[in-house]
Amino acid sequence: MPSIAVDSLSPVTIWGYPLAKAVMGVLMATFFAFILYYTLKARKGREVYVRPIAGLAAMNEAVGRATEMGRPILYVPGIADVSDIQTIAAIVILGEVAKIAASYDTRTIVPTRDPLVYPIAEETVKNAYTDAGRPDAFRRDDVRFLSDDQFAFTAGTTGIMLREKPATNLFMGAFWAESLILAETGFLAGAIQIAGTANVSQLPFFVAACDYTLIGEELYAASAYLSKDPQLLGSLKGSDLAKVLFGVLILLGVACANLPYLNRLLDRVFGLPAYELLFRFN
Amino acid sequence: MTVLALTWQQAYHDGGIWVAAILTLAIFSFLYRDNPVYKLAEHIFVGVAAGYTVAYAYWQVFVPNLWYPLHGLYRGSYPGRGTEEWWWTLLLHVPAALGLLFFLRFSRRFSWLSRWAIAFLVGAYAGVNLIAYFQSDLILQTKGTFVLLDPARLAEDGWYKVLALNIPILIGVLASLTYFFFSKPHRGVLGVSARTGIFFLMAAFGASFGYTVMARISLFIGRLQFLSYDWIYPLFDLKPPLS
Amino acid sequence: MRRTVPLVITFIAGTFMIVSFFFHEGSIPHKLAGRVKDWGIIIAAFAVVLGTGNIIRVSLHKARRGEDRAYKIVLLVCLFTTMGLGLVLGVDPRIHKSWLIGTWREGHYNPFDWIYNQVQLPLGATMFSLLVFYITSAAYRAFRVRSLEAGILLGTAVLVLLGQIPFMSYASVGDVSMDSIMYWIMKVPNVAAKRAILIGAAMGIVSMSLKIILGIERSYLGGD
Amino acid sequence: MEWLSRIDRRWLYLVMAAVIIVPFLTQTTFKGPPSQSAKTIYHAIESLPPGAVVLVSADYDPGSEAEIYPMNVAIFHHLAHKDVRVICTQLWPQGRPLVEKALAKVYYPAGKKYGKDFVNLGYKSGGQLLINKMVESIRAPFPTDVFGTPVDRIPAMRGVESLKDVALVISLSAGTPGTKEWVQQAQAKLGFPLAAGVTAVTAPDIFPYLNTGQLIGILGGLRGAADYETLVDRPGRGVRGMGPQSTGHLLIVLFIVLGNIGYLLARRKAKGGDG
Repeated sequence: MPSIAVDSLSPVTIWGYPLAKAVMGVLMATFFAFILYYTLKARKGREVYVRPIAGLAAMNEAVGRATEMGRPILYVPGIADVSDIQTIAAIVILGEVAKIAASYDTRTIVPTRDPLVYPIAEETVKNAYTDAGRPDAFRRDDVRFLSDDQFAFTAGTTGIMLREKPATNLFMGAFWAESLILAETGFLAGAIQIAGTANVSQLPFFVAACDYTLIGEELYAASAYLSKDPQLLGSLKGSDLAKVLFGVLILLGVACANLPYLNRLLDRVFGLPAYELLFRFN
Repeated sequence: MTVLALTWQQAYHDGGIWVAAILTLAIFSFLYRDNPVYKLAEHIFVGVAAGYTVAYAYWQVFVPNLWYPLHGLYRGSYPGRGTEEWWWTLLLHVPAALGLLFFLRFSRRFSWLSRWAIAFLVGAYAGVNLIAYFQSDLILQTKGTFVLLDPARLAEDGWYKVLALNIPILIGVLASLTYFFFSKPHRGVLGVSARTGIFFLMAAFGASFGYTVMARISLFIGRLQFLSYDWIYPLFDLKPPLS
Repeated sequence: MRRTVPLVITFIAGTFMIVSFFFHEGSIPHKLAGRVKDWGIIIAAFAVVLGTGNIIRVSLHKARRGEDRAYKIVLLVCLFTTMGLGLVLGVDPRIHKSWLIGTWREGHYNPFDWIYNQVQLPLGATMFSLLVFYITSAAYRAFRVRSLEAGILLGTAVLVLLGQIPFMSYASVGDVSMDSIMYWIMKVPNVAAKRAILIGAAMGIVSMSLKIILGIERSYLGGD
Repeated sequence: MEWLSRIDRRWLYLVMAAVIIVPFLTQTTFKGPPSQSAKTIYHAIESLPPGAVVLVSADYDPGSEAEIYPMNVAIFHHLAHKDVRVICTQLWPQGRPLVEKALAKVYYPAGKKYGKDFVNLGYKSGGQLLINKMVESIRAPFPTDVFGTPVDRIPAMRGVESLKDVALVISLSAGTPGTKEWVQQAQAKLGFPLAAGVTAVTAPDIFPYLNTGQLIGILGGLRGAADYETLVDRPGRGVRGMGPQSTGHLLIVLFIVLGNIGYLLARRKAKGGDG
C-alpha cells in the first residue's frame, strides 16, 4: 500500500493547517463532486456513452464457450489481500461474472490466496447464483482457499487448470510473478483467457499470453461495463472529467514550475505564493 | 554421545539438502508434462504451506496482537486501567468479534451476520486506499511531471538535453492518460492522442519484459547453484568455485 | 435489515477512515484510524481457520469420491504435520520454552523450521524459476508483430534484452551507443507510461472506493 | 518452413536449459564496459572524504539473494578499501543473515574491526515509518546493535545522530519497503546522495527517481552486480552469471525472431491461398 506521510513532509501551513492536506482536500472534494454529479445525472435516465473494451465484450462469449463445452470457468481474483482495491474490484467483477455463469448453469471455480478474500468470494458467488435464481447450482467446494504462499497457490491453481480443465480462465486483480505461470499453463490447457491488472510489471505477460487484457484503470471500469448499471456508467464520465482536471493541473504545474515570471506574476496578483499554494502538495 | 549428536545434525542437514534437491527436480519434471511425481510435489507444497500459514498466523498474529494484550487486560497487569493504551486494548474486542462473525457462516440462521465483518473490512480499506492512492499515486505522480527545467540540471547538461528528456515524458503522460478515457469515442484528436498513448504503454511493457527476463534467468541460475554446489559437488567432494 | 446494516457499516467505516486523515497527527481519530488498519491482520487470522477448514473439507470430499485419493491423503498429512509441529514448537528456528512443552528440547533446532527451509522454500523457488521456460515459450508463440503496437512492444523488449548483455554495450548505432538507447527507453517512454497508468489506476481506485463507501457499488454484498 | 510454427514447446525448453546450463558449468562468461549508472555510484563512493559515514540498507530476502547478494558483496569490497564507516540496517527481517554473510565474507578478511569500521544495527519493523524516524534520529529506533551493545558505546556510531550525518545511503532493495520509501521518506527531505541496487523487476519502477536526480545511480539485477564487480575488480557471482544470462537473452531474442518468421510465412501463405 502506498504511503501516507503528509504532515512530516510539508512544513507549509495555511491558517495553522497543513497546506498539503488542505490542497488535497479541495482536489478530493472536486473529484467527488464530478463523480456524484454524473452518477446522479445518470440516475435520472441520461444515456451514457462508453467506448468499447474488447476484453469485456468477449466476457459473455467466453463464459458461453465453457457452457457449450460443458466445462467450468476459472476465476482468479488476484493474489493480493482485501487492503488492495484491485482485489475488491476483482470481487465486484466476480459478482457479475458469476451471475452470467449462473444464468448459463456453468460452474465457477474460484481459488483464493488470501484467507479473508476466501469468505468474501464465497459470499459473492453464492449471492450471484441466488440472484440468478439458481441457488442449487452453487457448489461450496468451488470457491477454495488454496494457500497463503504465493507459489503454493500458483501450483494449486495450475493443478486445477490441468485436472478440472476449465474452458475459460479469468485473471482479474493484482498479480505478480505467477501471472505468466498461470497464463501459459492455461494456454497449454487450451482455455480462453481474459486478464486484467493494474500491476504494470505483469501487463506485458498478460498482453502476450492471454486473449484479452484489461490495462490499469480498465479493471476498475469493468464492473460498470458488465453490470450496465447506469449509475456506475455515469461515474466513469465523472472520472474522465477528473482526468481532464489533472491534465490541466499538469500543464499548469509545468508552466508555473518552469516559468519563474508567471509564478511571480501570480504571486503579485493573488498576493499569495501561487505555486506554493497549488503545487507544494507532496 | 557427541558422535551421535554430530551424526544427527549431519543427517538433519544432509537429509534436508536431499529432500530439497528431490523436490526441486520433481517440480522441474513438470516441464516435460504433468506427472505423478510433480503431482505429489504439488500436493506436498499445498499441504505444507497451509499448515505453515496456520502456525504462523497463530504465533505471529493471534498471540502477540490479540491474545497477549487481552490477557494482560483481563489480568490487570498491563496496561494500567484507564490509561489511553488500556482503551485501545479494550477496543481489540471489535476485531475479535468481527473475526468470530465469520464462523457464523456455518449457521443457516445467522450466516448473514458474517456480512457485517465483510462490510466493515471493505469499507475501512476503501477509505484507507482512497486517501493513500489519492496522495501517493495521483498527486505525487502528477507533481513528478512538473519538473522540466531543473536549473541545476540545466547548467550541467544543457537545455536541449533536459528538454529532450522531459518534453517526451510530458507528451507521453498526457497521451497515455487519454487512452483511459471511457466516455468519449477514440476518434479525431482524442483518437490520435490515445493511439500515441498506446505506443508509450507498449514501449513500457517491452522494457518491463526485458528486465523481467533478466530476473527470471537469475532465479534459474540460483536453482542451478543450489543443485550443483549444495547437493552434487559435496557428493563427489568437489569444491564449489567461489560462493 | 440484512442488506441495509452492512451498507451502513461500510459507509461509516469508510467515511471515518477518510475524515480521520484530515485531523492532525496525534489526535484521537488519527490514532484510531491507525489501529483500525492493524485490525485487518487480526481478522484475517480468524479467516485462516476458515480457509484451512475449506482445504481440509475439499480434500476430504475428493478423497472420499476416490479422486486422487492418495495425493489428497499426502496433502492432509503434510498439512497436519506442519501445523501440529508449528503450533506446539513455535515458528522460530530454535525451540523456545513454552507452557506447552516446558523446557523440553528448549534451544534445539525446530523441525518446523526445517520443513519450511527444506520443503516450502525450495518448492517455491523452483516454481518461481520455471518462469524462465514459460518466458521462452511465450516469446516464441505470443510475441508476434501483429500490429504496430505489438511491434513497438517487441522492439523495446529486444533492445532492452540485448542491452543487458555485457558485450552489447560496445555496440552503437552511429554515434549513439546501445547503453544510451536503453537508458532513454527506461527514462522516457517507460517513465511516462508508468506514470499515466499509476494516475489512471489511482483515479479508478478513488472512484471505486467512493462508490463502495456510498453504496452505489454493492454487488459484492449480493442480493437479499 | 511450416515446422517452425509447430515446434513442440518442450524442444524450446530443452534448448533454453542447455543454453543456460552449459555456460554455467563451463563457467564461460562475457565482459563488457560497466554501465554509466554503476560508474556514477562507484565515483560517489570513491570521492567520499576519509571518515565519512555510509549507511547500507539491506532490504532483501533469500528469494532475491541471487540478484542482490552479489551487489552487496561487491559494494562491501569497495567500501572496505576506503577509509569510511559503514552502518548496516535492514527493513526486511530476512535481510539480516544475508548481510552478516556478506560482512563475514568481505569485512573481517579485510582486517576491518567490528564496531570501529562497521556496525550492524539489524532489523527493525515499521518500513517507511522507520525511515521517517531515522530522519530525526537513528539512535531512537536503534538503541543497540545486533549484539545488544548500546549505540553510545560503539565508536563507529560516534557523531552519527540521524540521517543528516550520513554522507551516502545505499539501498539494496527487492521490493517494498525499499528504495521507493527511502526516496519518499528521507531523500526528499534531506537531499543526501542515494544509490540503489535493486532486482531487475523493480528497476523499471524506480527509474523516475533517476530522472529527478533523487537517485545517483541504479544497479539493476545481475547485470548491475556484474558491473560493480568489474569496477572493483572482484569478479564473483555477478560476472560469472553474465555467461548464462547473455546466452539466455540471445536465445529469447532468437526465438522471438524465429516465431515471427514462422508467423509471417504462415500469413503470406494464407494470403496466397485466398488470392
